[in-house]
Amino acid sequence: MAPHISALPVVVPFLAGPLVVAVGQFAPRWFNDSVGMLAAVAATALCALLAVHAAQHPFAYWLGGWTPRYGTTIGISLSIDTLGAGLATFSALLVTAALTYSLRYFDAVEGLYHGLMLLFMAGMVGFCLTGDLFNLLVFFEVMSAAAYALTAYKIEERGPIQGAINFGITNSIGAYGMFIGLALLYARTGALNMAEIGAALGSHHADWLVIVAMVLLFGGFLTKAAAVPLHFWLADAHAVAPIPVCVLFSGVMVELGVYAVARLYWQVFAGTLSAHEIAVRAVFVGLGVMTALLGAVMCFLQRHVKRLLAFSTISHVGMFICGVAFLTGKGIAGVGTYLVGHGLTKAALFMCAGVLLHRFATIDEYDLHGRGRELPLVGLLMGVGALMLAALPPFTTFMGKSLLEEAAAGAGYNWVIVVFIFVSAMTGGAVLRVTGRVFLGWGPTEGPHPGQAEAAREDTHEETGSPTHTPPLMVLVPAVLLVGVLLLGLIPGAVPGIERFAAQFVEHKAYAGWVLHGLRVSVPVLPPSHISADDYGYSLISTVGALAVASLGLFGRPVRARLPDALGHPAEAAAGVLHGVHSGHIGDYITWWTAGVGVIGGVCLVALR
Amino acid sequence: MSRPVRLGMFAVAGAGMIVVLLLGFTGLPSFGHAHELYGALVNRTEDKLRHATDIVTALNFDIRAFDTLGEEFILFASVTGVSLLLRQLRGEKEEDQEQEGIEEHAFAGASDGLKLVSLILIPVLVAEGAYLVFHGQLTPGGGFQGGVVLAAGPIAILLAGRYLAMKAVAPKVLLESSDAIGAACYALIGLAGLIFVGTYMKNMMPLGSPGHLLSAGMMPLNSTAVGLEVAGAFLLTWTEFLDQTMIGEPSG
Amino acid sequence: MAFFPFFVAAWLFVVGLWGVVSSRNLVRTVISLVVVQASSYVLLLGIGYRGGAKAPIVADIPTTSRLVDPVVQVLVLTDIVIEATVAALLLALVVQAHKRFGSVNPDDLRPLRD
Amino acid sequence: MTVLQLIALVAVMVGGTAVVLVPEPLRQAMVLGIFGFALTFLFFVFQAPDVALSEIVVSGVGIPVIVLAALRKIRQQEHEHEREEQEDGQ
Repeated sequence: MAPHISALPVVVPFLAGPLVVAVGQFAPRWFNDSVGMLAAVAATALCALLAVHAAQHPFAYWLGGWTPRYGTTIGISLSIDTLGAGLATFSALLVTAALTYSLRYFDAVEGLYHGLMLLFMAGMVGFCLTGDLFNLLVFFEVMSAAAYALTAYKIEERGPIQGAINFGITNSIGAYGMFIGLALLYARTGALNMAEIGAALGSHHADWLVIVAMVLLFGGFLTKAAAVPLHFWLADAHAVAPIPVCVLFSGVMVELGVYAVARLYWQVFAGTLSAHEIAVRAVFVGLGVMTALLGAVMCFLQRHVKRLLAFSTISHVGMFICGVAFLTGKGIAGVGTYLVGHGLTKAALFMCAGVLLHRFATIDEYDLHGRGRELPLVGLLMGVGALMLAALPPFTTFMGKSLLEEAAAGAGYNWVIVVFIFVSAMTGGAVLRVTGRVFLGWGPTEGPHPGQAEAAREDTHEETGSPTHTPPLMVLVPAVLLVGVLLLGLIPGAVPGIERFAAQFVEHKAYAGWVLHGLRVSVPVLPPSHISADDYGYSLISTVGALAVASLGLFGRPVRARLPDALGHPAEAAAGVLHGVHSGHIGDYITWWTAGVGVIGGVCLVALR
Repeated sequence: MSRPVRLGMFAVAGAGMIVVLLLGFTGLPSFGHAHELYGALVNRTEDKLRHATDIVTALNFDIRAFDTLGEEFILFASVTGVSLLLRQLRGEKEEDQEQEGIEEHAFAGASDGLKLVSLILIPVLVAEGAYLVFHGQLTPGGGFQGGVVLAAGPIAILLAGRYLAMKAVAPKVLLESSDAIGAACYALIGLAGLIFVGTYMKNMMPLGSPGHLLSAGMMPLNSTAVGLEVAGAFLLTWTEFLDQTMIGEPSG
Repeated sequence: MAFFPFFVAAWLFVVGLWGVVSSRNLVRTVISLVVVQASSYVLLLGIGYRGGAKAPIVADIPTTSRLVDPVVQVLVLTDIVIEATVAALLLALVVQAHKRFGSVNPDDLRPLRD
Repeated sequence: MTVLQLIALVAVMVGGTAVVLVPEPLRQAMVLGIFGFALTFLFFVFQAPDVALSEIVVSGVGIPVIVLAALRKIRQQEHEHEREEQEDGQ
C-alpha cells in the first residue's frame, strides 16, 4: 500500500491550496481553517506512513510509471528513505502546529494565507522526497515563491517589504547559480536523477567541472541555510515575517538547505570526492565554525527578540553544517536529532515571542522590561526553551549535541566541541537574558541605544481580538512542542534508530542500488552508542555558561563599565563593525554572496585537486 | 559599505566568480558535440511510446510531467503572492466615482489607428493562443505559450484605451478561478492515473495516431489545464499591477 | 570558438550580478536578475546542441535524422516560468517599497534598527 | 558553429550588457525587450522552437506589462509627493 501513496503528500496540499485560494474569499473563516488543517494533518500522516514503510527498506517511486529503461532513468523518481520522509513529516508537522497557533489570533487574508502556507508545505515535502536533481530545484522554487510572499505579509509596514526584497533577491541568485551547477553535471553525466549522476561520476577523478558544479549547488543551498557570508537575508526576513511563518522558516526551511547539501554530497559527490575527504571536511567544517561563531555573537548583541532568535538559528545551522561536514553517519545522526530538537524549541520560542508581540505590540527586550510578569506561563516556556538551546541533559537537543560531539571527536576535530559549547552557552544565555528581563524584570530598564527600540515596535497588529487577552492556543501549542523536545529524545530506541538510518543515508553505493535497480536494502545494524560522562560534562559547562552569559547580560553593566579602555573599546568597536556589516543593503549582500561563493570556489579548486 | 567600497569589492569578487565559472566550463564537451545520454534515449523511444511529434511536449507533459506540476504551482504561488502583496488596504480606495476619468487618465495616449489595430488583434490572439494550447503535442508551443497569448487578448483591449472594458471581459473572480481550477486540474489528471492505472501521472488515455489532434494520451488534457491556469495567472498578475496605478493613496 | 557560448553564459551571470550590486533603483535590480538567469538558458541550450542536428519535432523529418537534446529545452522552459514569476513577485514588493519608503533606491531602504 | 549562431550569441552578450548598463529604468525596460528578442533568435538557431516561443511571450508581453505598470505607479506616487511638497511650501 505505502508505495502507492508516495506522491500524495505533495498532491493533497496542491489540491487544497487552489481550493482555499479560489473559494476562500467567499467562504467563512472556519472553512479556510478546516481545509488548511485537514490538508496539513493529512500530509503529516501520509509522510509518516512513508517513513514507516521506508524503515523496512527504502524505495523509489517512478512518477508516470517511467521506470528506468536500458539501465538509464527517463522519468522522475521520488526516492524515499527514512531520513528524507522523516524530515518531510517534521515539516508537515510544523505547518500543522503553525496553522493551529494562528487559528485564534491571526488576521488571515481571504484564504490567501492558508493557500500560501499549504503551497509552502507542498514545496518542503516534495523537496524532501524527490530523487531528481532538477525536481529538487523546482520544489526549492515552490517553497521560495510562497516564502517571499509570506515574509511581506504585513505590507503596511516597512520592515517586511525590505526583508522580503532582500530574501527574494539573495535566494533567487542562489537558485540561478544552482541551475548553472545542474547544467554542468548534466553535460558531464547526461543524467538528472541523483542516483544516476552519482553512479556516472563514480570514482572518477573530480575535475574542475565537477568541483565548480558542487560549489554552485552547495552555494545555493547554503544560501537558503544561511551559511556565513551568504546569511545576510535571514535576520532581515525572520525579524519581520509573521510569527507562524517564522516558526516554519527557523524551524525547518533553513535546515532543509543543510539537508540538501548532505543529500547531494552523499548521493552525488561522495564517490568522486572519496580521495579528498580530508580537504572537503576542512573546508566545510571551517565554513560551519565561522557561521556558528558569528551567529552566536550576533545573537547576544541583539535586543530585538525576533532578530535575536534569527541569529541563534544561524548559529545552530553552523553546528549542523559542521555535523554534515564530518562526513560520517554519526554526524548525520547528530544533525538529524538536533534538527528535530532545535526545530521544536525554536518554533516554541518564536511562538512565545508572538504572545509578547500580540500583547504589547513591541518585541524590544528593553521596552518589554518586567511587563511579562503578567504572563508567568509564557515566561516558563521561554525559560525552558532557553535551557533546551543550551542543551541541558538529558533531553533531545542534548542527545543531538552529544552525537555531534562524538562525530567531531571521531573525525579528529576535537576543538570543534569548544565551538559547540560556546554556541549553546551564547544562544541559550541570550534567550535566558530576555526571559529574565521581560518576565522577571531583572537588570536595567534602559538599553544602551534607546533609539533602536523603534524598529521593534509594530504600527499595526497582525491579530484579531483584543490584546488584553491571550488566546489559550497561543500558549498551548508552544507548550506541546516543548514537551515534545523534552520527551522525544528519551523514547527508547529513537536515537539509536536515527543512527541506523543515518548509517544507511551515507551508503551511496547502496542508494544507487535501491533507486536504479529496485534492490531491497535493509537498514544496517550498529552497536548502540553510549553517551559518555564527557558529553554530560560538556553540556553542564554549556548550561552553566548560558546562565553566566545571561547574568552578564542582565547585571554585567557595572562590570563592563569597569573594564579597562584597552579592552572595552575594541570590543565595542568590533560590535559596531558587526552591526555595520549587516547593513540591510541588497547591494552589500550580493557583493558578499559573490565574494563568498567565489572564495569557496577558489578554495575548493585548489584544495580538491 | 559605502558605494565605492561596495563596487570595488564586487570588482574583485566578480572577477573571481567569472574565473571560477570559466574554469568549471572548461570541462564541458565542446559546443555542438554533446554526449547527451538522456536526451538521446528520449529521442529514440518517445515516438513509439507516446505518439507525440513534439518531443519537448512529451517530456513536458508526460515523461517529466511532475516537474511541470511543480512549475505550475510556482506560478500559482507567485500569483497568489502578488494578490496578497498588492491587496488593497483599508484606506486605499479605488476611485470608483471617477470611472470615466480613469479611462481618460489611464491610457488616453492611444490614437484611433492604434485602437483599431488592437481591436483586430484580439480575435487573432485568442485564435493563436487556442491553437498553441491544443497543438502542443504536434508542433512547438503548448499550454504555457498558448496561455500567455490568450491572456494577451484582453490586454489588447487595454491598448485600445478601454481599461474598464478589459475588466468587464475578465473580472478578477473569473481569473482567480481559472488560475486555481487550471492548477488543480493538472494535479487531478495525475490523480486519475493513480486511481485507474495505479501510478500517479501515468497515462491512462488512448494514444491515438501520431500527428492527430487527439493523440499522445493525456498530453492534450494536461496542456489544456496548463493553458487555463497560465492565462488566468498572467492576466490576474497584470490586472493586479494595473489596478495599482488606479488606486489612490490613503488620505491622511 | 567552440567555447564562446559558454563564455557568454558566464559573462551574463557576472554582468547581471554587477547590475544588482550597482543598482540605485530596485526596478533596475529586478531587471538585472533577469539577465543573471538568462545565463542558465544559454548554458543549458549550448550544452544540448549538436552540430547540424534538427529540432526535436519528428512530424516532417525522417526518423533517422540527428536531433538536439530535448531534455535541456524542457529545463529551460521551466526556468523561463520561474524567471517570470520571480520578477512579478519582486516587482510587487518594489511597488510596495515605494509606498512605504517613498523611494526605490536601496540606499534609502533601511528601516530603523540597531 | 554557424554564422547565425555566432551573431545571435554576440547579440545576446551585447544585449545583456546593455540592459545592465542603461541607467534609466524606462529605457532599460525597452532594452530588456530587445534582449528578449535576441534570446528568442538564439533559441531558434539553437533548434529550440518551443523555448523560443516561451521566451517571446514572456519577454514580449509577460514581463513588460508588469515592469511598465510598476514604473507608472512609482512615477504617479512621485508626482503626488511633489505636489504635496509644493502645497506644504506655500
